Amino acid sequence: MGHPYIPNSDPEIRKRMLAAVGAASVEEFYADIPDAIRLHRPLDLPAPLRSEAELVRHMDRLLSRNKPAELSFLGAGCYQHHLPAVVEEIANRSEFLTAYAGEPYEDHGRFQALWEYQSLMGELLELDVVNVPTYDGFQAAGTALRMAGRVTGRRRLLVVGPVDPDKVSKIVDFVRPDHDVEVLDGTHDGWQVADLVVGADVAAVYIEAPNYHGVLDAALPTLAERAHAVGALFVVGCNPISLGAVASPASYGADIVCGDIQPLGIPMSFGGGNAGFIATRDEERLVREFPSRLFGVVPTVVEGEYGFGDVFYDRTSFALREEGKEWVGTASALNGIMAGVYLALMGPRGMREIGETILALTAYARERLAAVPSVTVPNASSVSFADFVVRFTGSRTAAEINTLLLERGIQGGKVLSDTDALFCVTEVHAREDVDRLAAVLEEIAK
Amino acid sequence: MGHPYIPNSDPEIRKRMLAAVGAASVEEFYADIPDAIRLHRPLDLPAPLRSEAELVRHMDRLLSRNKPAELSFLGAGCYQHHLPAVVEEIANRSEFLTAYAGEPYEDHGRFQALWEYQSLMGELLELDVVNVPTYDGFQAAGTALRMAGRVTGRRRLLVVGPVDPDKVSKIVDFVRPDHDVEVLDGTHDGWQVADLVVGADVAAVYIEAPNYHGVLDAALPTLAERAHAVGALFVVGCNPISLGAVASPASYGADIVCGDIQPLGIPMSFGGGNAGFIATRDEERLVREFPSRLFGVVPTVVEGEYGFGDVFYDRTSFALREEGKEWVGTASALNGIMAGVYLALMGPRGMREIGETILALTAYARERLAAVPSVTVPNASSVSFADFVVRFTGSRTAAEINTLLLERGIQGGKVLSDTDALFCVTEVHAREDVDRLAAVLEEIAK
Amino acid sequence: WDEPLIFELTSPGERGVGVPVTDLPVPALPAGLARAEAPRLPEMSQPHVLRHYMRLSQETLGVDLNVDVGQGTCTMKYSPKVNDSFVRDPRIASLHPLQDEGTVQGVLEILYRLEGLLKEISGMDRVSLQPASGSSAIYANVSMIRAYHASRGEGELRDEIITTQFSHPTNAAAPKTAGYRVITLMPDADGYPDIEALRAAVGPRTAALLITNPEDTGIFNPRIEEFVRLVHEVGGLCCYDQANANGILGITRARDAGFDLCHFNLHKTFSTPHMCGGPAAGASAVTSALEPFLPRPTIEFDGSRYYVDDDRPESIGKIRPFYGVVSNLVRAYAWIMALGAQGLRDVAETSVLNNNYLISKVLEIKGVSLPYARGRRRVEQARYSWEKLNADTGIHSEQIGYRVADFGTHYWTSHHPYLVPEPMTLEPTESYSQADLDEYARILAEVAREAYEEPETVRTAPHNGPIHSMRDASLEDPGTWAVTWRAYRRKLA
Amino acid sequence: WDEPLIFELTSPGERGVGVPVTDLPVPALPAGLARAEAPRLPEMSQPHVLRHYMRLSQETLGVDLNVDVGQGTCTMKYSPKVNDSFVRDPRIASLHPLQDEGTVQGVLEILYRLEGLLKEISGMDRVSLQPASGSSAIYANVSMIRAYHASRGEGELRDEIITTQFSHPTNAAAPKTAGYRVITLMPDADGYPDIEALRAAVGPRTAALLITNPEDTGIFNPRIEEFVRLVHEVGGLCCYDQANANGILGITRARDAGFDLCHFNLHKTFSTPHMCGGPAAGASAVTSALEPFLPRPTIEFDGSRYYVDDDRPESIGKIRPFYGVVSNLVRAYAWIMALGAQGLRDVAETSVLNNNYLISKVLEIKGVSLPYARGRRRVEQARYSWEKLNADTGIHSEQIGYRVADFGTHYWTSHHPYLVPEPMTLEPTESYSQADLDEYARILAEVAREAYEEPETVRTAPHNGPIHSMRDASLEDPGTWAVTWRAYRRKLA
Repeated sequence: MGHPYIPNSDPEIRKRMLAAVGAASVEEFYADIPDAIRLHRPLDLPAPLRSEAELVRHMDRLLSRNKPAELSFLGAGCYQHHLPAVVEEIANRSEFLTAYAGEPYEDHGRFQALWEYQSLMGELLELDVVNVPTYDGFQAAGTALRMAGRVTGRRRLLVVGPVDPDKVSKIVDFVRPDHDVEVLDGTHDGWQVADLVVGADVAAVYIEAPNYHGVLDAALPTLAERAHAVGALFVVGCNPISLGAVASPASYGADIVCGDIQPLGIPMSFGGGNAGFIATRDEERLVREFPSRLFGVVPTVVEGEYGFGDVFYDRTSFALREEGKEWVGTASALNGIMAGVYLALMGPRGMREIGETILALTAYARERLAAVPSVTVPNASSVSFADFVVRFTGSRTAAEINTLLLERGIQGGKVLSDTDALFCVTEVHAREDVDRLAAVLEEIAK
Repeated sequence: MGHPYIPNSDPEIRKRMLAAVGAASVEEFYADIPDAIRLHRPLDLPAPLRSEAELVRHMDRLLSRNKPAELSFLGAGCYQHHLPAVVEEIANRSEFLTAYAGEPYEDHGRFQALWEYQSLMGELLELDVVNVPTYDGFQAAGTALRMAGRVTGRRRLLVVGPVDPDKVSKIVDFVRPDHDVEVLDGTHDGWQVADLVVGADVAAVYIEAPNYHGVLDAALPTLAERAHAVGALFVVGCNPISLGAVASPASYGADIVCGDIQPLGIPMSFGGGNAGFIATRDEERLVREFPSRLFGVVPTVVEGEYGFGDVFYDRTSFALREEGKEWVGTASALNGIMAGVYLALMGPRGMREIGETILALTAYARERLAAVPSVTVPNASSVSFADFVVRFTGSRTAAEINTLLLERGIQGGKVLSDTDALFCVTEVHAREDVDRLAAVLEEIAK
Repeated sequence: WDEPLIFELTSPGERGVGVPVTDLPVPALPAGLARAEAPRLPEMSQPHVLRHYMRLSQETLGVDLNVDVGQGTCTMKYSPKVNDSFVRDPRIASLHPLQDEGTVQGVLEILYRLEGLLKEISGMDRVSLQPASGSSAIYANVSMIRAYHASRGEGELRDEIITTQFSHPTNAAAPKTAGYRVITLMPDADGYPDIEALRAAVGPRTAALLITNPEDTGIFNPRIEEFVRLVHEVGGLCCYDQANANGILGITRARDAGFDLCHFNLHKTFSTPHMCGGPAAGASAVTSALEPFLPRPTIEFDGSRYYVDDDRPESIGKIRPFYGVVSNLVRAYAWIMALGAQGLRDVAETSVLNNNYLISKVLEIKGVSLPYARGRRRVEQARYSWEKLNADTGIHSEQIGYRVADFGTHYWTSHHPYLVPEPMTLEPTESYSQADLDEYARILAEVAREAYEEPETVRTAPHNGPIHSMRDASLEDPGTWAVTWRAYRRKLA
Repeated sequence: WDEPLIFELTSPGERGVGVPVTDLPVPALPAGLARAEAPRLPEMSQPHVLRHYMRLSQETLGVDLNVDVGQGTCTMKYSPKVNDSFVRDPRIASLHPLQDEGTVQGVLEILYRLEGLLKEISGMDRVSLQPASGSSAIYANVSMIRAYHASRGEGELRDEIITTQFSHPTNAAAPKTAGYRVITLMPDADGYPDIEALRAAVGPRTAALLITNPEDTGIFNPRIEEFVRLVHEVGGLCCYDQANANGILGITRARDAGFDLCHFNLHKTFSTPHMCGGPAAGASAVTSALEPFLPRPTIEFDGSRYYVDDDRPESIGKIRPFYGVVSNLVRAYAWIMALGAQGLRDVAETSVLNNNYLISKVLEIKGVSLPYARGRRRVEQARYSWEKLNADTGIHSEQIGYRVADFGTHYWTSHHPYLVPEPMTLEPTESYSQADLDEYARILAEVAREAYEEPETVRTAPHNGPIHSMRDASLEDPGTWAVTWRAYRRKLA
């Protein structure tokens, strides 16, 4: 009897098919594999869970040891947002879930959905070129900077912090062969973005809006001017869910905008939901440096009908192998479709409302927590979006505070140091949730 | 701004449409509703949860007060079985979920899926006519008995117990205008099915296999003969998931077979998953008494192509209003499609295996519990399927035992009386689950 | 897709899902009770079963895919996807109805609160959520009417139930099934229920009036209060079929017009999806005079805990196992909570606006008319007639329907009672936009044009469907009808 | 469907979902940082957004719907639906990666156990599950190779990476991106990687060999041990691209052939769905010599508790945020657990049986051939050539592909490297039955017949698709390409 996943695994069926191809046994097909490298024993794996019921039972036992937080203030690159049910519904459509790399004719729907994603992001970002999603925001930043390097032919990259140290690690590993990275971070030494001097050897200045600590730096437009003054590109990482209320980086001069679309309707999945975007103006010098696929709209032979295909396919490693820009392959297309559905559902008004709601709630949370004894909130004069730093000035460390919070049913922010933690609020939080956090901190932050 | 569910609820859009129809306001459309019966105030309902995030939060708060049992021995008409993921996938397909009563041409898939359900059930039941599902097993029993009454023109119905008292209540209410129901139940008085005498005024004998207490009565074939001897119909309610291992009622003489398909891959949903089937041989006198829709296969003008439509439509109340048999309307079609997918997945081998697994596990459970002090298992000499009665002979009542079980993480069976409870095991239980129950009962059944 | 029948896909040796097998001994069954031969189900691997049903699903036209205004009388509206998520949650889907009450407080609270919402929406005093559908709710109402009169010693006497011809068929069929004599009032010349006929019909034998309002013509009976009064005067009860409540939510209520009982179809008015024809969900609402007879159990609240009250000696008993179609009750609750009072009123007003807008568009089409109540507005649906087009071209409404399907939408051709010639019933509800309605009217206009200019195109439709014209007659003949593959192989293969 | 672009569906005043709004004050943003104008997204009600994407989904051909053997090189197999259910469970979907370790023991255990399974399947000592895809895993492997040589003071010296022409493109592109000089070995006359070319290429500058085996031709390199030996002899590392591992699971392992690193595509071999082109998931497996350089963090077990080890000073750092594409890791784990050792071997054997069966069927078709390694069996895929058919009829492989789509299936026309003329690559995997393969071969045979007998039918394909032939040239011209609606309106509207 066959395995449910393998139609032809029944011995009788296999016998019949072997006869049809004139083979005595499957061993014949492996004739090219030398005996010396054959595995002459069964793999040492756990006994299979052959019935679906047993598999579910096994998995349920494992999953029961995971506890999604009831009230959590974690962000730091992976955000809790409400996930509209329609996004889930579309993402779970068997056709989208199991399609791969079909051609524009039989996969017209997939091409259209991804082109529409590009277009919807284009409206949000106010840019004409947006890629089919790359792996994640880390990769998007790394690729955006290499693109800038290829455009300018320069070696030096300035990364203006605070930026997630993990992201810096990825960037440094990724750009290493072509670039030296200088990270400027005023978190501890009082250095200000407005102080930055950009040298003429700089390929690109990278900064985030909001930055890793949630701050929307007032010097962003100034920085764009300084970069442009020396012919460097201005590369901005941003959180796309802020852009209904916050200005698009393109509007203050960004040449390349990148980031992560996970906030746009994609589940956190223990950090598995991230996916990256890169966007530029529609200039050939920029477009030709994209390693990713870019879908374009094409008229067909029938008036008023749209087809879709790859723009400038010959840039890619599919066409050119090592002469392509970086590489292209399976990336994060479905996350792009999901983000597209999300933006279509939200519309202009929804994006504005959610941006404003988060801005307002972040401001409230910072104010409310700053009022707790033994708690301060750095960057008090700046505006923050979602993430913000909380400093514990009492005798308990940030890690100890988190443990005490957890005992009270609250998952605290990401611990940054003994004193600091990165908290985050979004539209899933009600004002009462912040009040509850503040009340508990009043009790435990000592 | 409109509500997300109501495209035309935006005031500007409404103004535009009112203009197009030449109406000053929507009040014009209500001109036929007298002022005296108009509601001159807003409905007194809770404030709406206008954002999906708030709705989810509200519902989550309610749902968090439900706790699916970790280990439960409840059955009694609603059964826990493993639900294959493919069944869920198909049931959740937007097309099937939101289709209704389209015509055979544009809803070809729906007609085919339901005809295939009828056919797959037909193979299981060994009968040629199976209806599009009716509401539930209660309704199926009521309708089957009225069908038998219409066929025979007789008034008396014998219901041979034990039958779920709730089902008896439904049957009695439903057949009241045409039939007198006599319930014969040997549970307490030692009366045996084999003792039954069927009079010549009897329209039908109704019995279940397995019965409410899980017993497969050895006298079933004998009873069929006695009913037939006086021209009565033999109507059998059965649990379809038993039929890979247990004989089909048709094979021992049933004229009408009915029951509930909830065990075939349909979630319990707090008792919302029930759906009924009725099946007969392909005899016109039986077919014309079905009130339900019966889909049939039809050749089209193209050779080898199948179409589907209603068999003998003019029987129904759609066609004949009060002259139809009972009534027809929205019933439980999607549950039928789900049961069809379930049977297709299980195949002949899966159905036999699950039947045997449950028979074996029920026998084991009865034996294991009978060995616990202060516990006995009635009907010891009979074979049971899934359900079985457990009797507590110590000082604690069945209800008290259940409370103690619950404290230990086990949901006990349905309490039937001070001493008796109806327990149930299926393929979702492992032998160790039964052992755990026995061990706990050893501790608490005193 | 040209998808074969599932039995044609069998491949011996394949299987679709593994089942837990046990090494415990299988007990021997009594003589004749062991299955001799395994059921002849197809043998298919899991991806093959999936592919088959995936393709069938794509050959099915759900509300989510088309402008579904042609299922007139059926109130096809958008079922919010978020509500499905609650139902699929194991905290609903995996609950057993007999679990300890302490472990199901959430679902009991939802049922209790939903009853409260429907009480306010109907004005009634109690609501049972147990009926499986609208028809089942009508039957429950008739059972309660029977029990009510019996409790007053008039059970034998009152053996007649009055309904109107344009009321839904179950208003005639259910009382008949319950043993009543059914008196049907024909519409007057304007299509309104005939009050003179009612005067003639009422009397000491009248158990109740069962009436739909607005009827499927979209016409609201303006004399409804008088109807109720006439029946009450002879001691009968009045029972309101509110399957067409969508256009009057928050506008007028069953209680305000004096009814004693009413029912809602939660799968119509309250948005639960239609699922290819159920499971649906019904609600029976009654005044306190009828409360003792409600199906048992009821859900009650003692101020701190929700509980089940099954001790109701005058109850008509069970209508459905356990508590009704709980999944749909959860959906209906969530839908009402997302809308509130203003939202429900928006639903009503938008659906009548959409209907009257569509009427104005459809009546521009050659060959179509709107019989009865000329010059009056409709509420939320309208029954049109292609009588003129038929007279001019010989094309029937049913054929137009087949052709409409070629354009990716459809209309239903069951228009009981068959009083309006060449009928077409459209009910746009609140779920469709102006552009949707324009598109639908455009399709009808195009098909009407074809009927006049190239009638063969319509006559030979469908052209774009998965199958071609069927030879229907075989379904009426016992020698050829085939309800199952077994029968098909025997008779036709 | 003839579904418009989403921007054409806008209806001002509609909205798709409500958002929580707050009465808290919105802070003023710095100059230039407030959005001046709302983004010009479409305004659509919820049912309209849903309908649009539903229709697009039906215009997409997933594995679940067709006999998907034509995506050669991509190992299209059945992704069990039950595995999706684990991923959608909030106990995976709603976990934040920075939650307290005590609250995520289950997922950490799954990751730990999956690493263990892949260690046994590859024979390697450690596995990182962080790479987002196969290409990302190759890049991680190259990064580790770089770090390894650097740690031995040979970072500058070893600046060459060798690969073969039939290895996947990323085996060339990723080392190039990492700063290496790439040497590509061309196949010998029989299509096997040329060992003489390798001998000529290796030397003190050799950092590593990156090689796919079997290659996309379906040919297994029988001298693979010697390849590894030659590279090891000069101090280079050997890195195995196991994207085509499906046919050799349990048959031979990377470690057994002497490799130092390898990677798997979990979305190919281990069944996670392809999702229109990702998210995928990759796994990088290494011997203990490379372990210090693995991406951080690793998941460890102290005998009672699973924990995250981020203190890895020699690590190449992060490849992806957090822990990789966890949802796919969960799916891959469940898939392996459902199969076990025997099941994986069944996968391998069935997929090679299916492939060789399909070869025998396809080679019966006029005009097709199977270049290279004549008379040898293939492993799990085969690259065919329509060269003769093209010579006879002028029809190209790409056109055949368009026509095949009219029959409800397809094949991919990207066959890098473009060495085989008029290529077609088929990979049937274990998910298809004999009947499926027969059907696919029948479709190819029919299209080949058309190419010979009625070539216009093929040349003008597709005929049954949602759209007609596109004018492709506009995509190569900066003046007409339009990556977004903004660009389209500006350039083409």
